[in-house]
Amino acid sequence: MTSSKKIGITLGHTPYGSDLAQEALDATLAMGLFGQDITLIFWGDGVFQLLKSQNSESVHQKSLEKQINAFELYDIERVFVCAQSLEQRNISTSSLCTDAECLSPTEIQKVLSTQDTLLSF
Amino acid sequence: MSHSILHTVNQSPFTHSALQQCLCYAQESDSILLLENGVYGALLKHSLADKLSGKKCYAIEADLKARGLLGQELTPHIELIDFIYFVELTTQHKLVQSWY
Amino acid sequence: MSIVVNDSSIDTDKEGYLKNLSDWNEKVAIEIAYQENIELSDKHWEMINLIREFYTNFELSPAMRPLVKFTATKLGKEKGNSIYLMQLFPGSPAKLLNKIAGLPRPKNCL
Amino acid sequence: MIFSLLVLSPPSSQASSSAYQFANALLLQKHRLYRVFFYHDAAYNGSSIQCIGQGEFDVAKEWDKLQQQHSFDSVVCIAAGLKRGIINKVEALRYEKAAHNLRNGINLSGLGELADATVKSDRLITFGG
Repeated sequence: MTSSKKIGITLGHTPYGSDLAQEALDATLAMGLFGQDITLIFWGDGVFQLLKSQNSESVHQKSLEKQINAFELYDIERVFVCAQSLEQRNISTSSLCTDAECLSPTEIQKVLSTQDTLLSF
Repeated sequence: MSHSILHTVNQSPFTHSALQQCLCYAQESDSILLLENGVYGALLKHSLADKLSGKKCYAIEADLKARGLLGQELTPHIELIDFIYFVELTTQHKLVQSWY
Repeated sequence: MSIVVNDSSIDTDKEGYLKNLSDWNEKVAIEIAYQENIELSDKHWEMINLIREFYTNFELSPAMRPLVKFTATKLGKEKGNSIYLMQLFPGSPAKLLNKIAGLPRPKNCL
Repeated sequence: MIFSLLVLSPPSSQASSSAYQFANALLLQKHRLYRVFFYHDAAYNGSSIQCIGQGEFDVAKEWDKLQQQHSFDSVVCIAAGLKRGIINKVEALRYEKAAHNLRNGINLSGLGELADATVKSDRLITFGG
Protein backbone atom coordinates (compact mmCIF):
# COMPACT_ATOMS: atom_id res chain seq x y z
CA MET A 1 0.00 0.00 0.00
CA THR A 2 1.52 3.31 -0.97
CA SER A 3 0.60 6.45 0.85
CA SER A 4 1.93 9.82 1.71
CA LYS A 5 -0.72 10.45 4.32
CA LYS A 6 0.27 11.22 7.86
CA ILE A 7 -1.92 9.45 10.38
CA GLY A 8 -2.09 10.62 13.97
CA ILE A 9 -3.33 8.09 16.50
CA THR A 10 -4.43 9.70 19.75
CA LEU A 11 -4.67 7.51 22.84
CA GLY A 12 -6.57 8.91 25.81
CA HIS A 13 -7.95 5.98 27.76
CA THR A 14 -6.70 3.83 30.65
CA PRO A 15 -5.09 0.48 29.81
CA TYR A 16 -6.96 -2.42 31.45
CA GLY A 17 -10.50 -1.42 32.45
CA SER A 18 -11.78 -2.22 28.99
CA ASP A 19 -10.05 -3.60 25.95
CA LEU A 20 -10.18 -0.26 24.13
CA ALA A 21 -6.48 0.40 24.78
CA GLN A 22 -5.53 -3.12 23.65
CA GLU A 23 -7.58 -2.78 20.48
CA ALA A 24 -6.15 0.68 19.85
CA LEU A 25 -2.72 -0.89 20.13
CA ASP A 26 -3.72 -3.66 17.70
CA ALA A 27 -4.85 -1.00 15.25
CA THR A 28 -1.61 0.89 15.73
CA LEU A 29 0.56 -2.16 15.05
CA ALA A 30 -1.55 -3.05 12.02
CA MET A 31 -1.12 0.47 10.64
CA GLY A 32 2.60 0.03 11.15
CA LEU A 33 2.57 -3.29 9.29
CA PHE A 34 0.67 -1.71 6.43
CA GLY A 35 3.40 0.86 6.07
CA GLN A 36 1.45 3.91 7.19
CA ASP A 37 3.21 7.06 8.34
CA ILE A 38 2.13 7.06 11.97
CA THR A 39 2.47 9.47 14.85
CA LEU A 40 1.26 8.36 18.29
CA ILE A 41 0.10 10.75 20.96
CA PHE A 42 -0.54 9.52 24.50
CA TRP A 43 -2.49 12.07 26.52
CA GLY A 44 -4.99 12.21 29.38
CA ASP A 45 -5.41 8.81 31.00
CA GLY A 46 -3.71 7.31 27.93
CA VAL A 47 -0.36 8.11 29.56
CA PHE A 48 -1.05 5.26 32.03
CA GLN A 49 -0.56 2.86 29.12
CA LEU A 50 3.12 3.80 29.11
CA LEU A 51 3.90 2.97 32.73
CA LYS A 52 6.78 0.63 33.49
CA SER A 53 6.45 -2.64 35.41
CA GLN A 54 2.97 -3.58 34.26
CA ASN A 55 2.23 -7.10 35.38
CA SER A 56 -1.18 -7.84 33.98
CA GLU A 57 -1.13 -11.61 34.08
CA SER A 58 -3.10 -11.63 37.33
CA VAL A 59 -5.92 -9.66 35.70
CA HIS A 60 -5.89 -12.07 32.76
CA GLN A 61 -4.76 -9.58 30.18
CA LYS A 62 -1.76 -9.23 27.93
CA SER A 63 0.82 -6.68 28.97
CA LEU A 64 0.48 -3.45 27.05
CA GLU A 65 3.97 -2.53 28.16
CA LYS A 66 5.50 -5.54 26.43
CA GLN A 67 3.63 -4.82 23.22
CA ILE A 68 4.58 -1.14 23.37
CA ASN A 69 8.20 -2.25 23.56
CA ALA A 70 7.72 -3.79 20.10
CA PHE A 71 6.90 -0.43 18.46
CA GLU A 72 10.24 -0.12 16.73
CA LEU A 73 9.90 -3.58 15.17
CA TYR A 74 6.56 -2.48 13.73
CA ASP A 75 8.14 0.69 12.29
CA ILE A 76 6.42 2.98 14.77
CA GLU A 77 8.98 5.59 15.63
CA ARG A 78 7.21 8.84 16.41
CA VAL A 79 5.75 8.47 19.89
CA PHE A 80 4.78 11.51 21.95
CA VAL A 81 3.42 11.86 25.43
CA CYS A 82 1.76 14.90 26.99
CA ALA A 83 3.94 16.43 29.71
CA GLN A 84 0.98 18.12 31.35
CA SER A 85 -1.00 14.88 31.56
CA LEU A 86 2.01 13.23 33.22
CA GLU A 87 2.39 16.09 35.67
CA GLN A 88 -1.31 16.08 36.59
CA ARG A 89 -0.97 12.39 37.42
CA ASN A 90 2.32 12.83 39.26
CA ILE A 91 4.17 10.52 36.88
CA SER A 92 7.78 11.20 36.04
CA THR A 93 9.25 10.29 32.67
CA SER A 94 11.59 7.85 34.42
CA SER A 95 8.52 5.70 35.19
CA LEU A 96 7.74 5.27 31.51
CA CYS A 97 8.51 2.06 29.63
CA THR A 98 9.44 3.79 26.40
CA ASP A 99 11.48 6.84 25.55
CA ALA A 100 8.49 8.70 24.16
CA GLU A 101 9.18 12.38 23.62
CA CYS A 102 7.47 14.65 26.17
CA LEU A 103 5.58 17.58 24.67
CA SER A 104 3.59 20.46 26.12
CA PRO A 105 -0.04 20.83 25.01
CA THR A 106 1.05 23.66 22.70
CA GLU A 107 3.68 21.44 21.09
CA ILE A 108 1.09 18.68 20.75
CA GLN A 109 -1.21 21.12 18.94
CA LYS A 110 1.59 21.66 16.44
CA VAL A 111 2.14 17.94 15.94
CA LEU A 112 -1.60 17.43 15.43
CA SER A 113 -1.83 20.16 12.86
CA THR A 114 0.73 18.43 10.64
CA GLN A 115 -1.36 15.23 10.42
CA ASP A 116 -3.72 14.38 7.56
CA THR A 117 -6.07 12.18 9.58
CA LEU A 118 -6.68 11.43 13.24
CA LEU A 119 -7.82 8.15 14.72
CA SER A 120 -9.13 8.88 18.22
CA PHE A 121 -8.83 6.08 20.74
CA MET B 1 -8.51 26.32 5.32
CA SER B 2 -9.16 28.69 8.19
CA HIS B 3 -9.95 26.07 10.83
CA SER B 4 -7.74 23.17 11.73
CA ILE B 5 -9.42 20.71 14.09
CA LEU B 6 -13.05 19.97 14.87
CA HIS B 7 -13.22 18.47 18.36
CA THR B 8 -16.31 16.42 19.13
CA VAL B 9 -17.22 15.82 22.78
CA ASN B 10 -19.94 13.32 23.71
CA GLN B 11 -19.59 13.00 27.49
CA SER B 12 -21.06 15.11 30.26
CA PRO B 13 -18.52 17.49 31.83
CA PHE B 14 -20.03 16.65 35.22
CA THR B 15 -18.82 13.04 35.17
CA HIS B 16 -16.10 12.88 32.57
CA SER B 17 -12.97 14.80 31.64
CA ALA B 18 -13.55 14.75 27.85
CA LEU B 19 -14.49 18.44 27.63
CA GLN B 20 -11.67 19.49 29.93
CA GLN B 21 -9.18 17.48 27.87
CA CYS B 22 -10.54 18.95 24.69
CA LEU B 23 -10.18 22.50 26.00
CA CYS B 24 -6.59 21.76 26.94
CA TYR B 25 -5.58 20.99 23.35
CA ALA B 26 -7.99 23.08 21.27
CA GLN B 27 -6.35 25.99 19.48
CA GLU B 28 -7.83 29.39 18.62
CA SER B 29 -8.67 28.24 15.12
CA ASP B 30 -10.29 24.99 16.25
CA SER B 31 -13.99 24.37 16.82
CA ILE B 32 -15.81 22.29 19.40
CA LEU B 33 -18.97 20.29 18.78
CA LEU B 34 -21.01 18.98 21.72
CA LEU B 35 -23.18 15.96 21.00
CA GLU B 36 -24.97 13.17 22.85
CA ASN B 37 -24.21 13.60 26.59
CA GLY B 38 -21.63 16.18 25.61
CA VAL B 39 -24.46 18.72 25.26
CA TYR B 40 -24.62 19.07 29.05
CA GLY B 41 -21.49 21.12 28.49
CA ALA B 42 -23.72 23.81 26.95
CA LEU B 43 -25.24 24.61 30.36
CA LEU B 44 -24.32 28.06 31.54
CA LYS B 45 -22.61 27.76 34.88
CA HIS B 46 -20.42 24.69 35.09
CA SER B 47 -16.74 25.06 35.88
CA LEU B 48 -15.57 24.90 32.26
CA ALA B 49 -18.23 27.21 30.82
CA ASP B 50 -15.96 30.28 30.91
CA LYS B 51 -13.18 28.53 29.11
CA LEU B 52 -15.61 27.16 26.56
CA SER B 53 -17.01 30.58 25.81
CA GLY B 54 -13.65 31.59 24.36
CA LYS B 55 -13.97 28.95 21.61
CA LYS B 56 -16.04 28.52 18.50
CA CYS B 57 -18.63 26.08 19.76
CA TYR B 58 -21.56 24.11 18.35
CA ALA B 59 -24.05 21.64 19.82
CA ILE B 60 -26.45 19.18 18.22
CA GLU B 61 -29.88 20.69 18.82
CA ALA B 62 -31.69 17.34 18.79
CA ASP B 63 -29.48 16.15 21.66
CA LEU B 64 -30.30 19.24 23.75
CA LYS B 65 -33.97 18.85 22.94
CA ALA B 66 -33.99 15.14 23.81
CA ARG B 67 -32.55 15.94 27.23
CA GLY B 68 -34.94 18.77 28.01
CA LEU B 69 -32.14 21.32 27.93
CA LEU B 70 -33.57 23.80 25.45
CA GLY B 71 -35.49 25.55 28.23
CA GLN B 72 -32.40 25.84 30.42
CA GLU B 73 -29.89 28.66 30.52
CA LEU B 74 -27.28 27.86 27.90
CA THR B 75 -23.97 29.49 27.11
CA PRO B 76 -25.17 32.12 24.62
CA HIS B 77 -22.55 31.83 21.93
CA ILE B 78 -23.08 28.12 21.29
CA GLU B 79 -24.61 27.55 17.88
CA LEU B 80 -27.29 24.85 17.68
CA ILE B 81 -26.95 22.67 14.60
CA ASP B 82 -28.17 19.46 12.95
CA PHE B 83 -26.23 16.55 11.38
CA ILE B 84 -26.20 18.16 7.93
CA TYR B 85 -24.25 21.04 9.44
CA PHE B 86 -22.08 18.61 11.43
CA VAL B 87 -21.00 17.06 8.12
CA GLU B 88 -20.41 20.55 6.74
CA LEU B 89 -18.16 21.34 9.73
CA THR B 90 -16.06 18.24 9.11
CA THR B 91 -15.46 19.43 5.55
CA GLN B 92 -14.43 22.86 6.81
CA HIS B 93 -11.86 21.48 9.22
CA LYS B 94 -8.81 19.52 8.19
CA LEU B 95 -9.03 17.08 11.12
CA VAL B 96 -11.57 15.68 13.53
CA GLN B 97 -10.59 14.64 17.07
CA SER B 98 -13.27 12.72 18.98
CA TRP B 99 -13.31 12.99 22.77
CA TYR B 100 -15.36 10.29 24.48
CA MET C 1 -7.97 -32.34 14.64
CA SER C 2 -4.96 -33.66 16.45
CA ILE C 3 -1.40 -34.83 16.12
CA VAL C 4 0.14 -37.83 17.82
CA VAL C 5 3.35 -37.47 19.81
CA ASN C 6 4.73 -40.34 21.92
CA ASP C 7 1.46 -42.23 21.55
CA SER C 8 -0.56 -39.40 23.04
CA SER C 9 -2.92 -37.25 21.07
CA ILE C 10 -2.59 -33.45 21.07
CA ASP C 11 -5.42 -31.19 19.91
CA THR C 12 -4.83 -28.74 17.11
CA ASP C 13 -7.20 -26.50 15.22
CA LYS C 14 -7.99 -27.05 11.57
CA GLU C 15 -4.90 -25.20 10.47
CA GLY C 16 -2.59 -27.08 12.77
CA TYR C 17 -2.15 -24.52 15.58
CA LEU C 18 -2.08 -26.03 19.06
CA LYS C 19 -5.31 -25.62 20.97
CA ASN C 20 -3.46 -25.59 24.29
CA LEU C 21 -0.22 -23.70 24.09
CA SER C 22 1.10 -25.55 27.15
CA ASP C 23 1.14 -28.80 25.11
CA TRP C 24 4.21 -27.54 23.27
CA ASN C 25 7.58 -29.22 23.60
CA GLU C 26 10.39 -30.09 21.21
CA LYS C 27 8.81 -33.33 20.09
CA VAL C 28 5.55 -31.55 19.36
CA ALA C 29 7.48 -29.02 17.29
CA ILE C 30 9.10 -31.83 15.31
CA GLU C 31 5.70 -33.38 14.62
CA ILE C 32 4.03 -30.10 13.56
CA ALA C 33 6.99 -29.40 11.28
CA TYR C 34 6.74 -32.91 9.85
CA GLN C 35 3.06 -32.24 9.00
CA GLU C 36 4.29 -29.20 7.10
CA ASN C 37 6.97 -31.25 5.30
CA ILE C 38 9.81 -29.60 7.17
CA GLU C 39 12.60 -31.54 8.82
CA LEU C 40 14.02 -29.42 11.62
CA SER C 41 17.73 -28.64 11.47
CA ASP C 42 19.82 -26.53 13.86
CA LYS C 43 19.05 -23.51 11.71
CA HIS C 44 15.33 -24.14 12.11
CA TRP C 45 15.73 -24.51 15.86
CA GLU C 46 17.64 -21.25 16.07
CA MET C 47 14.60 -19.52 14.55
CA ILE C 48 12.10 -21.43 16.68
CA ASN C 49 13.93 -20.30 19.82
CA LEU C 50 14.13 -16.79 18.48
CA ILE C 51 10.40 -16.48 17.75
CA ARG C 52 9.63 -17.85 21.21
CA GLU C 53 11.90 -15.16 22.63
CA PHE C 54 9.96 -12.61 20.57
CA TYR C 55 6.73 -13.84 22.13
CA THR C 56 8.14 -13.79 25.65
CA ASN C 57 9.42 -10.25 25.16
CA PHE C 58 6.44 -8.70 23.41
CA GLU C 59 3.43 -11.04 23.89
CA LEU C 60 2.85 -10.87 20.16
CA SER C 61 2.91 -13.56 17.50
CA PRO C 62 4.97 -11.67 14.95
CA ALA C 63 4.11 -11.03 11.34
CA MET C 64 6.87 -11.20 8.75
CA ARG C 65 8.30 -7.68 9.02
CA PRO C 66 8.77 -7.48 12.77
CA LEU C 67 10.14 -11.03 12.70
CA VAL C 68 12.72 -10.11 10.07
CA LYS C 69 13.72 -6.98 11.98
CA PHE C 70 14.02 -8.85 15.25
CA THR C 71 16.09 -11.59 13.60
CA ALA C 72 18.40 -9.00 12.07
CA THR C 73 18.92 -7.43 15.49
CA LYS C 74 19.60 -10.73 17.22
CA LEU C 75 21.33 -12.85 14.57
CA GLY C 76 22.59 -10.33 12.06
CA LYS C 77 21.59 -9.35 8.55
CA GLU C 78 22.55 -12.66 6.91
CA LYS C 79 19.71 -14.32 8.76
CA GLY C 80 17.48 -11.31 9.29
CA ASN C 81 16.03 -11.23 5.80
CA SER C 82 13.00 -12.76 4.15
CA ILE C 83 14.96 -14.92 1.70
CA TYR C 84 16.74 -16.77 4.50
CA LEU C 85 13.45 -17.32 6.34
CA MET C 86 11.69 -18.43 3.14
CA GLN C 87 14.38 -21.04 2.55
CA LEU C 88 13.87 -22.49 6.02
CA PHE C 89 10.10 -22.10 6.17
CA PRO C 90 8.79 -21.99 2.60
CA GLY C 91 5.52 -20.24 1.81
CA SER C 92 4.65 -18.05 4.78
CA PRO C 93 7.59 -18.20 7.17
CA ALA C 94 6.00 -16.16 9.97
CA LYS C 95 2.85 -18.28 10.01
CA LEU C 96 4.74 -21.55 9.90
CA LEU C 97 7.17 -20.48 12.59
CA ASN C 98 4.38 -19.37 14.93
CA LYS C 99 2.70 -22.72 14.41
CA ILE C 100 5.79 -24.88 14.85
CA ALA C 101 6.98 -22.85 17.85
CA GLY C 102 3.63 -23.38 19.57
CA LEU C 103 2.63 -19.73 19.65
CA PRO C 104 -0.91 -18.38 19.25
CA ARG C 105 -2.24 -18.02 15.75
CA PRO C 106 -1.32 -14.44 14.77
CA LYS C 107 -4.30 -12.11 15.14
CA ASN C 108 -5.72 -11.41 11.74
CA CYS C 109 -3.39 -9.01 10.02
CA LEU C 110 -1.06 -8.72 12.98
CA MET D 1 -15.60 14.57 -0.37
CA ILE D 2 -14.88 10.95 0.41
CA PHE D 3 -15.66 9.94 3.99
CA SER D 4 -15.00 6.85 6.08
CA LEU D 5 -16.26 6.24 9.60
CA LEU D 6 -14.52 4.42 12.43
CA VAL D 7 -17.28 3.31 14.80
CA LEU D 8 -16.29 2.02 18.25
CA SER D 9 -19.61 1.88 20.12
CA PRO D 10 -22.20 -0.87 20.43
CA PRO D 11 -25.79 -0.40 19.23
CA SER D 12 -26.80 0.25 22.85
CA SER D 13 -24.73 3.44 22.89
CA GLN D 14 -25.98 6.65 21.33
CA ALA D 15 -22.70 7.07 19.46
CA SER D 16 -23.72 4.22 17.22
CA SER D 17 -26.86 6.05 16.14
CA SER D 18 -24.89 9.31 15.78
CA ALA D 19 -22.57 7.52 13.36
CA TYR D 20 -25.60 6.35 11.39
CA GLN D 21 -27.09 9.86 11.33
CA PHE D 22 -23.78 11.30 10.22
CA ALA D 23 -23.54 8.75 7.39
CA ASN D 24 -27.09 9.55 6.34
CA ALA D 25 -26.42 13.30 6.37
CA LEU D 26 -23.22 13.07 4.36
CA LEU D 27 -24.89 10.91 1.71
CA LEU D 28 -27.79 13.37 1.49
CA GLN D 29 -25.22 16.03 0.68
CA LYS D 30 -23.85 13.94 -2.18
CA HIS D 31 -20.57 13.21 -0.46
CA ARG D 32 -19.24 9.71 -0.89
CA LEU D 33 -19.09 7.16 1.94
CA TYR D 34 -16.20 4.83 1.22
CA ARG D 35 -16.26 2.56 4.25
CA VAL D 36 -17.77 2.12 7.70
CA PHE D 37 -15.34 0.20 9.89
CA PHE D 38 -16.94 -1.29 13.00
CA TYR D 39 -14.26 -1.84 15.63
CA HIS D 40 -14.07 -2.51 19.36
CA ASP D 41 -17.62 -2.80 20.81
CA ALA D 42 -19.09 -1.53 17.54
CA ALA D 43 -18.56 -5.09 16.27
CA TYR D 44 -21.91 -5.85 17.93
CA ASN D 45 -23.51 -3.78 15.17
CA GLY D 46 -22.74 -6.75 12.92
CA SER D 47 -25.12 -9.13 14.66
CA SER D 48 -28.11 -10.30 12.68
CA ILE D 49 -29.90 -11.79 15.66
CA GLN D 50 -30.65 -8.76 17.78
CA CYS D 51 -34.32 -8.42 18.56
CA ILE D 52 -35.26 -4.77 18.87
CA GLY D 53 -38.61 -3.95 20.43
CA GLN D 54 -41.43 -2.89 18.14
CA GLY D 55 -41.51 0.84 17.68
CA GLU D 56 -37.88 1.18 18.79
CA PHE D 57 -35.08 2.43 16.56
CA ASP D 58 -33.18 -0.48 15.07
CA VAL D 59 -29.85 1.06 14.10
CA ALA D 60 -28.60 -2.14 12.42
CA LYS D 61 -31.65 -2.26 10.19
CA GLU D 62 -31.20 1.40 9.28
CA TRP D 63 -27.56 0.77 8.36
CA ASP D 64 -28.79 -2.06 6.12
CA LYS D 65 -31.23 0.20 4.32
CA LEU D 66 -28.68 2.94 3.87
CA GLN D 67 -26.17 0.49 2.52
CA GLN D 68 -28.64 -0.95 0.05
CA GLN D 69 -29.32 2.54 -1.26
CA HIS D 70 -25.73 3.71 -1.45
CA SER D 71 -23.64 0.52 -1.56
CA PHE D 72 -20.76 1.64 0.63
CA ASP D 73 -18.38 -0.86 2.18
CA SER D 74 -19.30 -2.10 5.65
CA VAL D 75 -16.68 -3.98 7.64
CA VAL D 76 -16.62 -5.55 11.09
CA CYS D 77 -13.04 -6.02 12.24
CA ILE D 78 -12.53 -9.75 12.25
CA ALA D 79 -10.49 -9.88 15.46
CA ALA D 80 -12.93 -7.62 17.34
CA GLY D 81 -15.90 -9.53 15.92
CA LEU D 82 -14.65 -13.02 16.65
CA LYS D 83 -13.94 -12.34 20.29
CA ARG D 84 -17.42 -10.86 20.73
CA GLY D 85 -19.20 -13.72 19.02
CA ILE D 86 -19.85 -11.91 15.76
CA ILE D 87 -18.93 -14.54 13.20
CA ASN D 88 -19.68 -15.56 9.63
CA LYS D 89 -20.02 -19.02 8.12
CA VAL D 90 -16.39 -19.33 7.01
CA GLU D 91 -14.99 -18.42 10.43
CA ALA D 92 -17.57 -20.57 12.23
CA LEU D 93 -16.21 -23.53 10.28
CA ARG D 94 -12.62 -22.54 10.96
CA TYR D 95 -13.18 -22.20 14.70
CA GLU D 96 -15.61 -25.11 14.87
CA LYS D 97 -18.53 -23.08 16.15
CA ALA D 98 -22.11 -24.28 15.86
CA ALA D 99 -23.67 -21.05 14.62
CA HIS D 100 -22.96 -17.89 12.71
CA ASN D 101 -24.69 -14.54 12.91
CA LEU D 102 -23.02 -11.87 10.77
CA ARG D 103 -25.49 -9.63 8.98
CA ASN D 104 -25.72 -9.83 5.21
CA GLY D 105 -23.94 -7.00 3.50
CA ILE D 106 -21.22 -6.72 6.14
CA ASN D 107 -17.76 -8.18 5.69
CA LEU D 108 -15.60 -9.63 8.41
CA SER D 109 -12.15 -8.36 7.57
CA GLY D 110 -8.84 -7.21 9.01
CA LEU D 111 -7.43 -3.91 10.21
CA GLY D 112 -5.86 -3.46 6.79
CA GLU D 113 -9.30 -2.22 5.72
CA LEU D 114 -9.00 0.57 8.27
CA ALA D 115 -5.53 1.46 7.01
CA ASP D 116 -6.90 1.46 3.46
CA ALA D 117 -9.83 3.69 4.49
CA THR D 118 -7.49 6.29 5.99
CA VAL D 119 -5.58 6.42 2.70
CA LYS D 120 -8.61 6.51 0.40
CA SER D 121 -10.76 9.00 2.32
CA ASP D 122 -10.58 12.77 2.65
CA ARG D 123 -12.11 12.54 6.12
CA LEU D 124 -12.15 9.75 8.66
CA ILE D 125 -14.43 10.39 11.62
CA THR D 126 -14.26 8.40 14.87
CA PHE D 127 -17.46 7.66 16.79
CA GLY D 128 -16.67 6.31 20.25
CA GLY D 129 -17.99 6.19 23.78
